[in-house]
This record gives sequence, structure tokens and C-alpha cells, in this order.
Amino acid sequence: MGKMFKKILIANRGEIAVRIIRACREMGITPVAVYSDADRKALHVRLSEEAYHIGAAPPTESYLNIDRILQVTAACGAEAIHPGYGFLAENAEFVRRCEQEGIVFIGPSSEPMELMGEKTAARRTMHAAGIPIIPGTMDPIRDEAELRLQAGEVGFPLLLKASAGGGGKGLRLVKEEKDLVSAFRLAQSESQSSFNDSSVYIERYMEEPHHIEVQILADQEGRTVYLGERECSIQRRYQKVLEETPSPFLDDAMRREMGEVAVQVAAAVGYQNAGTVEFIVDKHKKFYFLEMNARLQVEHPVTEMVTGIDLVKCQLEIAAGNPLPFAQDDIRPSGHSLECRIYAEDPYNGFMPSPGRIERLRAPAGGLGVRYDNGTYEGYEVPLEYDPLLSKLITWGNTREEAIHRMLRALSEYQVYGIKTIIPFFQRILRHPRFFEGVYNTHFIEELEKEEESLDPEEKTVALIAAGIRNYKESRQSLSPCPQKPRSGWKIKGRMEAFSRRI
Amino acid sequence: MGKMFKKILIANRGEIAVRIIRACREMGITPVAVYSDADRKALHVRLSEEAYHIGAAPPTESYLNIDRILQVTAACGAEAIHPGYGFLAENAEFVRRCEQEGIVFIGPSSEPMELMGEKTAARRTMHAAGIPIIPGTMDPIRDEAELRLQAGEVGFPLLLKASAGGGGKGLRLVKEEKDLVSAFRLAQSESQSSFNDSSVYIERYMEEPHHIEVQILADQEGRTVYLGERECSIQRRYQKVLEETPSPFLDDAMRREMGEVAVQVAAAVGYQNAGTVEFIVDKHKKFYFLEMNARLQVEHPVTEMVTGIDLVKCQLEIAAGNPLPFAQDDIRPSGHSLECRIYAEDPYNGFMPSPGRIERLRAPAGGLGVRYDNGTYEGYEVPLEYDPLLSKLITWGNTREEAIHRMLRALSEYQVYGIKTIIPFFQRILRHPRFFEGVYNTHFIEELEKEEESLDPEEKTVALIAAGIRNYKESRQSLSPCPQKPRSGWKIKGRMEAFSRRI
Amino acid sequence: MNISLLFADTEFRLKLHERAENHIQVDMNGETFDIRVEYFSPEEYLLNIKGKVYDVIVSPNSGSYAVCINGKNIHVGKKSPLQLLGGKSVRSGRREVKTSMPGRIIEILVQEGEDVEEGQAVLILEAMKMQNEIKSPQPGKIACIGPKTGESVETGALLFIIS
Amino acid sequence: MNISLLFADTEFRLKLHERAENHIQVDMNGETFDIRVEYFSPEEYLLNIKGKVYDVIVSPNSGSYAVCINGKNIHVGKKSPLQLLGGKSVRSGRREVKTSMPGRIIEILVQEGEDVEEGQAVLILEAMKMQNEIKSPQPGKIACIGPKTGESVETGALLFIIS
Repeated sequence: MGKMFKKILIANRGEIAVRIIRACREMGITPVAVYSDADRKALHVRLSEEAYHIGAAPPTESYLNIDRILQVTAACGAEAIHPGYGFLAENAEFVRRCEQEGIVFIGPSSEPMELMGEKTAARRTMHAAGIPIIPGTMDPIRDEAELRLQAGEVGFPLLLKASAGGGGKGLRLVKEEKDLVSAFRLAQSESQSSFNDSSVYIERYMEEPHHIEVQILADQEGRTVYLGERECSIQRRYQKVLEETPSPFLDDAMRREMGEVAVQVAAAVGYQNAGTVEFIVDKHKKFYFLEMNARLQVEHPVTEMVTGIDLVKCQLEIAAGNPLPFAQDDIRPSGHSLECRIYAEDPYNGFMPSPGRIERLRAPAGGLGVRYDNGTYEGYEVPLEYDPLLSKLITWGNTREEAIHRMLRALSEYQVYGIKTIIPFFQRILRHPRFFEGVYNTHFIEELEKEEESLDPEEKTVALIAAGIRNYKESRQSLSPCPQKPRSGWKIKGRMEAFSRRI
Repeated sequence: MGKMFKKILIANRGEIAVRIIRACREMGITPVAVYSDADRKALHVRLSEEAYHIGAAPPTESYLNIDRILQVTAACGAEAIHPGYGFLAENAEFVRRCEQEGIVFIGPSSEPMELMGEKTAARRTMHAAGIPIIPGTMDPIRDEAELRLQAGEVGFPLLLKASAGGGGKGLRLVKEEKDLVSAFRLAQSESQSSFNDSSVYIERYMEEPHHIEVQILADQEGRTVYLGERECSIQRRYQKVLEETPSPFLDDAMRREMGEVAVQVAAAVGYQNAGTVEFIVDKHKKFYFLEMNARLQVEHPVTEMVTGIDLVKCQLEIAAGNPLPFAQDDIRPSGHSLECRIYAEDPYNGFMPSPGRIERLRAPAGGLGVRYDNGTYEGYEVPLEYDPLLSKLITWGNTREEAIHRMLRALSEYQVYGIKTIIPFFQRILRHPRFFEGVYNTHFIEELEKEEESLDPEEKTVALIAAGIRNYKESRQSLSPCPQKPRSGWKIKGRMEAFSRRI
Repeated sequence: MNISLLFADTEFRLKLHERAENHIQVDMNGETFDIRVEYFSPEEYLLNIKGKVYDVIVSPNSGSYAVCINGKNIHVGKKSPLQLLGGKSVRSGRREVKTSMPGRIIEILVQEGEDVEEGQAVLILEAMKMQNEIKSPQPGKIACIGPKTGESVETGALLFIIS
Repeated sequence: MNISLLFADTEFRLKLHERAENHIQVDMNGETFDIRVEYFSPEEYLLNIKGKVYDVIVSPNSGSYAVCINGKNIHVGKKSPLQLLGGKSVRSGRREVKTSMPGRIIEILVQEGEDVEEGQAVLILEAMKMQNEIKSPQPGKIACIGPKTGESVETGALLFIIS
């Protein structure tokens, strides 16, 4: 290995900050964490080597505060910043500021990021480069009049999408004309709140679509490779919840073709570092460029599991100016990998977020082929202010079947008490015959939710008995040697202050 | 896949029982646990689907109680028994009883096991088959007169070894003649207590030896493959504590040669199922057959990490009569893997066992290439009656360097409070330049223990400050909202009863 | 001891008898279960029913228990006079909609007194970076809206009443 | 508050001043440390010293604290009058040897009154399936042996006294 950073700052929180800290520790790089008021006890702070406070709980006052982050970076002597995903990860203004101040931004330079961040500009560029794009508008919608006009041309159903978007935020499916205007307003408002940019454009809604993305790596010498695809069609509210690689929908020829197009996409904008090219694949196996994510993806671990390549370490090597240590032919994925995103949401109550204290946590880590990328610990209070992603559970198997069975096994060992999680929902998905056969598209969850959930009668009996025993023990009051400690006053106060400052 | 069992009984406890339960759950087989009085709350009971009590805490009254285990197996309708390692795993009498009662024993049949279990018989057989063995006696030592005679012929230093032995029990290094008789008595007594057989034999002590073993799999059709070697030279008191694969001491030619000899060893005794052929490799890279372990090894996970092959699943497939689904050429190990055996022992106090309650446990599970095979959980009371192995921490890396750094990273996240563990000792080993360079033999730990342990002055300062803060807080009594719950009377009583029954 | 529990609106009568410290006998709907119990904490038990093992977490909610088995959550209701008169039951067509999560009211989409259809969005609540439309569970008239736009609400707060 | 601690037989004097709930100032051997502390439990703290982060567990033993940092255990002694007169210090050549683990006495290798060398095995203690030779820490005469062969001992029990 050539040159490497001595110290880097991680401008993020949660599981992805922990993920990057782990890579740094393994490379002998000092990781520096930053934290908001709400994150004083967060796992990424506990596992870092240095940590600095950067502001109040609302992201705009901390994790999105460019000035403060650059100031801390300079003060602690970090040579580079890893942005993780979300927050400033695709903020071209932030990249420019880093470039100006001589701090290495671990990701692409500001020009390709700006271009890819503006989804309509990206569409125009790709169209010009001969890459297939989804029919729709090439520019943001200016007003409601234009909205009606363009929508009429594209036809219903259609998608309204945030130009600055990603992660399902600011995205609305419009099935009929009557919902068009209200959906447009919601999309604009959510875009504004998530990305500080209310631009929205229209895309044709593809039938029975697959959402498949290709991971690429490009070094500073222009060498670009693809690392296989990820099938991301299991989505709820246009947000991915479960990903796998390889996609059960693709064959090897198409896999290679999409990989090569992904490399062309990166080349068309002079892309460097790790990136993901997202495609929509229709039921006729025709694929269209959707967007390029100019950052590490949440679901990057499944690619790591089948290739053995640590993508975060590659990002650091590329940013430090080292060449990729492998060529396209050296990348030989083996086996199958799945990822479940463990959100603090209640699947029995419309997937409402469920912040609060994790009273008890039995991590599912254990055994061959199980990976647990966590951002929380027992006793941790999941804050209200950020994404409800607690952890990612990833399994690997020689076959898809083995990876699925392993995931079910690991999920059955994953116990969380104190807050709600979507674990039971994953069990439904993974046990569903259509998922098991690999015959699914982005409508899968919507269809699943219409099906009656069946309950094992034995589990029902045991649940009644267990509840009966608890009820009995409560009535005897013989089971509470250590009464619940009330929240200390200052904590509630701090939380309320942080909250009111946000409003 | 061909035929498969519906239900199997696991005649073991701790991490290996959990390991087997996990494989069963992934294969749709109902795992049945058995437990002693001391294990009513053990993890293997919690994770099983069925569990039956088999007796008091002392192994002879529970995990070694053949009649009781067979009775439970028949009563619950299990078709096969997995013995794990230790306890009945290499008890040929138990295998015969299973054979008589029509229960499938998941391992070799009784004849090769009996032969391999009697180490002197194994030495005779291998010598006859043309396989190199270590110079020494071919039969157990009858009395002290013969002991002196044979010792004189072999020469000092020499090893006294239990004929029925394994795991370092009943093994003594004798450097000088004056220690011969007392060592013989200790070895006999420990053999008797561990294996219910006091036979001991003599082997020449090899200089600067490496302890390297080869994993084999043999199906019922006689197809036998090797899955690479494990370097097991990091030993304390003749017991392995850290293993890795591939061995940094071997080259590819020798690796293949040892693999082929291992297959010959298995063939010489008609071996079926998973097994390990242990070799001593001297400083001139000459190798000698040491023994064959007719079972799954503690350190089997490192082989799984580099091959992707689940050895427990293979054991079940072979026992069910299915052919191996791969040939020798299909086995292509990739990368490097290390295992640390996390024992409840105090490295700062002569590695004395440290049973007790795990008050707090932060599992090191997390991130790419980290595997945690656990037998415990937070709140678990590590019993006094069994092996002090709490868990195994396994890492994988593209290179040996990456696997080592990953292990150090994972160990730094592994926090246990309430009992002592040998984690700090692993950190010393892994940071040692000779280990890092891969230049070590079985003397490594002995030599390491003579070196002064250096302490980071920063960590010393922080330790003083942390102790100061605790002392300050204690004096204010402001930090104990939940006083330690006293052990309930019945628990101490049960423990004492179990204990006195043993005496 | 006699206990009544609800599962999916069906009542189950349980009779519990603690035969020894770790041994409870449960009679339920005519069937008898001999149960060995190990307690890890007030909410975590290991049940062994004729050899079958269940590692469960039983957490109390208001009016119910959530029982976690094999990673699944199963809700069992407590039967009590309060339960029978509780907020969730439809009483003369009037229904209170409460929030199950804390968050901030981004927008209120209908006026007090307005008629809404079942499934029509009444307001938008933002929590954990997601905007959630809170819909009317039934057709009716919005009798009252609790919070104002921009206000933050705690779990259990009343959002609106339909009558 | 003033506190005296021992590290490898060297005394360290600390002066602690709690400036705010999560802010402690420590003066130690002439140096001043401004420390931010987060408390997870009575024994788990997160210390932030000028940006450097240490996640520590401090567990009390008799007469000392074991501080776990980065997976390592560092022992810090409490200084107190008891400590100075404590069992471990060599007082007129007499030393008590206690067991640090529970176990069973398999064999006693020397007689009371017998002379032993430093490092000579006095008895064999079996625990967790391993037989451990308990050796004399110094040359001298075995004044007394606590347990008998076959007896089980609890942690901290006196094994023998050498004088």
C-alpha cells in the first residue's frame, strides 16, 4: 500500500459512522467522530478515538453545519473527511469547501457530484451519452400549470421525484390526475425539508419494475471497475428495506452488460471513488438509468460479503491517491448475500417510527455468514431527531437458499425490548413463497400488506401463557427487585430544548 | 439435497451446542438440547427448540451419562445425535450403543474412533500404513520401572501423554529425569479424571515444533477431501488458544502434501464424516502424524471462513447418507482467518479460571469479516463445573495482516464485566512483532510470558483518572440507583448440592 | 389465580397455579399445561412445555402485553373493565385518533367541522425524517383537532376526533 | 476531593472537582485534566479528555479497581490504611496464600511444617476441568494448610501460610 491518511473525520452518525470507524481502526488511521447534543452517548462516539461536539440535535445545527465541521477538522488535524451517506454526503457545496480548504473529501469531486445530485441534469447528461433513461421530464417542474401539462404527456401512473432526492424522500406515486396537485405539494415540501431544495420532476412509472443497482469503484488514474449488482426491489414507501446480491432476476449476460453500462456512466462524468449506478429494469428485462448515487450506499455490505472487498477501505485508498489493487477480472463474487435494514418502526401500526430506550438487546451476531453492522447498544436511547435505522443484519450463504435460511435463523435470535422494530415484518417477507422463489418486483410489499398474516397456533398459545405468567407475577409483585429508574430531569429537559430549538 | 433428519439431539453444551443448533435451524431440522442442573439457563437451552434435563451438574451425571442421553433421544424421537467436541464425542462405547439402538451418531463409526482414541493403537496403525510418526513408545507405560526405562531410550526432554487424551489434558512435558515420576503421576491422575482412563505413553519432544492440523471430510461412499490446514502452535499449557489458516509456516507444495497424507490417514482406518489429522512439523519442515481427532474441532470455524463450507452442515449431510457435494478441486480457500478462544481466565493471575456472573457483555460482533461463536450472554452465570470457554472470536481478511488488524479491532470492542477473560493476553500476542511476522512455534507463549508487558502511558493516566472518578462517585454514593441483588438462597443451595454430589 | 386475556377479540380464561418455584400449571380453555419457567429478568422468561422451549420477552403496554417469540411480536390484551370501555372501541360513532409516536405537525389538511372519508389524510406528522399522513379511520365529521401546525406532540397525544 | 491511588506500587494523588454534571476537573501530579464524562451505568463511563475518547469499565475489587480500556485490564490500587496493613504485603516473612478461584483440592503435596522452595508446588486445585498446581510464592516453612484433600474451596479461601 502507498500513502495513507493518519487521521480522518467522520461527518456522520449511527451505523455508518461506526462502519467507517471500524475500517479506520483496522487500517491504523485515527478516526475522529463528531456529535450533536442528542448523540453524546451514541455508539459512534464510544468507538471513536477522538470526538468533538458540533451542535444541537437538529441536523441543520450539527451534522449539516458545514462551517462547524470544517472548523473541527482543521482544529484536530484531520487530513480528510468521510461523509458516510445522507447529511453532507452528496452536498457539492460541502465538497467545494473541502477542496478550497485543502481537506480531502472521501468521495467524488464536486463537479460530478453536482451533476449527479441534480437528477434532471444527470438525466440530460446520460441521455446525451447514449445511456437509456426513463421517459419523463428533463427539467424540474416550474409550476402547477406545467405540472398538469407534462403529466398529461407522460401519462398516469407517474412518479414525482425530488431533483435533489434519494432514499425515497420527496417521492410520490400519482395514480390518477385528481391526486396530482396534492402529491406535488407534499413532494415539494418533503424535498425542501430533506434536501433544502423543493425542485420536483416527473418520471414515467414503469410496470412491475425491478430496482437494481451496480456498485462501481474508480481510482484517480481513471481505472474503473464494477463489483456486481444489488437487487433493491423490496421497498416500502419507495424506501429500500431488504437488498440482495446477486439479483435473482438477472442472468450473467445481463449482469455483465449492466456492469459495463455502469462503468460508462461513471466515465461520462469523470467519476472517482465508490459510487452506485441505479437502474430500473422492466418486466421485459429492459433497463434504464435511474440515477447515480455519488457515495457509499446503505446496502454496500452485501457486495462486500460476496466479493470479500472492503469498500470503505477502498474509498480511503482511492482518496489517498493509491491505485485500485485489482482489475475487473480479479473480482469474482461468490455465494449470495442479503441485508435487512432494522428500523425502529412498528410493523403492527403502519410502520410508525418508534424512538425510545433500548431496554434489552440480544444481538443476532453469531455463527458463520452472519454480519451485524450496528449503530446502537443496550441501554441506548434512540433519538427522535434522526433516521430510525438501528442496525443492518447481513447474511452470506453458498446459495440464495442458505443466505435466506441463515437470515431467518439470525432474526429469530435478535431480541429488542423497549422499542419496536420491523423484525417481524422481515420474517414475513423471508418466509413468503414468492420471495423464496425470487419472483418479486417493487410491488412485493404492497401486495404482501394486503395478505392476512397467519399466526402459528402454537405461538398463539405460548403468547397467552407467557402473558398469563407475567400477569400472575405482576399481581404477586414478586418479580421487580429493581424498579425502573425514572428518567433524570435534565435529560428530558435537554431533549425538549433540543426539540424546541428545531421548531 | 437428498434425505435429511427431521430432529437431532445435541449431546453437548456451551458454544459448540449453540453452533450445532444454529446449523440445524438453518436446515429446517429440529434441534433438541439436553442440560444439567447447572445449565438450566444456558444459551444452548434458550436457542434450542426442545430441551430436556439430564441430571446433576457433574459431567458424569449428565453430559457423560450415556443411558440417560439415549433414553431422552428415544423419548423425543430424535433420529441422530451430534456429540460436539469433548464429553462423549470420542467415546467409542457411546458410538456402539447408538449403533445398537439404531440412532445415527453424527461422526465416524465405532471402529475407527476406538482406534484413533487409543493414541498408541493409532500410532501403531499409522506406522504400519507408512505414515511418519513421532519417535516414542507404541504402547502405554505399565509402571514406573518401565517409565524410567523407556524415558531413558527416548531421551529428555520428552512428553508424557494420555493414551485417551486430547485438549492438553493428561499431558506433561518432562525436561529432566528428576521430574519424571511426579509428572507421570499428575498425567495419570488428570487422564483418569478427564477420560476415565489413566494410560499414559511417551513421545519424543520435538524442537521448535509447529502444531499443524488438516481438516478432512469423508462421505459414506468413501469420497475423502481435505480442506486445508490450521496452524495451532499458539498454545498455553499444551492447550490451543489461537489458531489460523493458512499456516504462515507452510508453502503450497507442503500444504498439498500434508493434505494428501491426511486423506491417506483417514483411508487407513475407513474414516467417515469430519475429522482432523494433527501433525507435528519440526523446524526442518519435516512432518509427523500426531493423532487424529475423530470429531469436529473447536477451531473448525477458521476453515469455514476461508472455504465458505459449513462443516457442521456437511457432517449432517454425510451422516444422513448424502454424498459430498464438492470434489477436491472445488475447494479453493481464499483469504486468511484467525480464531481467538475467549476463556474465562485471569491472564494477570496465572490464567486461573474465573467463573461467575457476566454482569455486562458488549459482544464484539460487528462489521465485515467478524464472526462471534458464543455460548454465553449478559447476565449468564458461568458455571464452575465445565470448560471455561465463553466464546470464540473469528476474523477473516483478504490477507493475514487484514485478519490480524480486524481481530485487534474486534477485541477492542469486546467488553466483559463481572468475570475475567484472556482478551488482554490476545492483544499482547497479536501486537507482538514475531506473531505479526508469522515466525513462531509452540514455544511462543512461554517466551512471551518472560517478556515485560509494556503499558501505554496514556492508558495508565486514563486508568488512574477513571478509578479516581469511580472512587469520587462512590464516596458521594450518587451512582448506585440499583443496588446489587443478592444471590437468591436456593441458587447457592443448588450449586452447593451439585458440587457436593460431585465430591 | 384466574386471569382473563384477549387475543384478537376472543377471550381466554386462564387458571394459574404455582406448584413450585420454577413450575407453573396453567389451565386454559379446558387444556392443562405443565410449565417449567426460568426467569432472566422481570420480562424475560424461558418456558419449557413438555420439552418444547420458548424464550420469550413479555412487555406490558397500556391494556396489553407484547410477547416476543422467535423474533415475532404477538399482542395479548388484558381484560379489565377499563378495556371494555376503552378509547379504541367505537362508541356511538365517535373516535379519538392518538399518535403512537412523538413528532411534529407539519401540516393540517382539513378544517374542524369538515366531513372526511375513511382513509382521507387529516394531518401530516413528521418524525425521524419521514412525513406521515395521518388518515381518518372512518368516514365522519372532524369534531376537533388537537395540535396546531408546527407543534410537537408526544406519544399518546390526541390528534383529532371524528364523530 | 483528594484521592490517593496506587499504580504498580507508586502513589498518585488526585484532586477532583466536579464543575458541572458532566464535567470533572482532575489534578494529578501537577497536571490538570478537564474531563467530560457520560455515565452509562455505575461502572461504565465515557471520558472525553481534550477530544480523546475513552470508553471504560471500572470494576471494584477488594483493595483495587480493574479499569478496562480498549479491551485491556489495568489495575489501580486504592490507598487506605487497610491496604498498608493488608494480607499481601510481606510482614515478618509470613505470607497467606488464598485462592482466586473456587475449586476442589485434588492433592496436597507437602506436610505442615515442611520447608519449601520458591515456586515449589504445595497443592493441586482443580477447577473448570483443569488441575492447577498452587506454588509457594517464597521460600519458607509451611505453617498451616487450610483445606483437606477432596475439599472444595470458595474464592478467597485460605490455602496455606508460609513463614
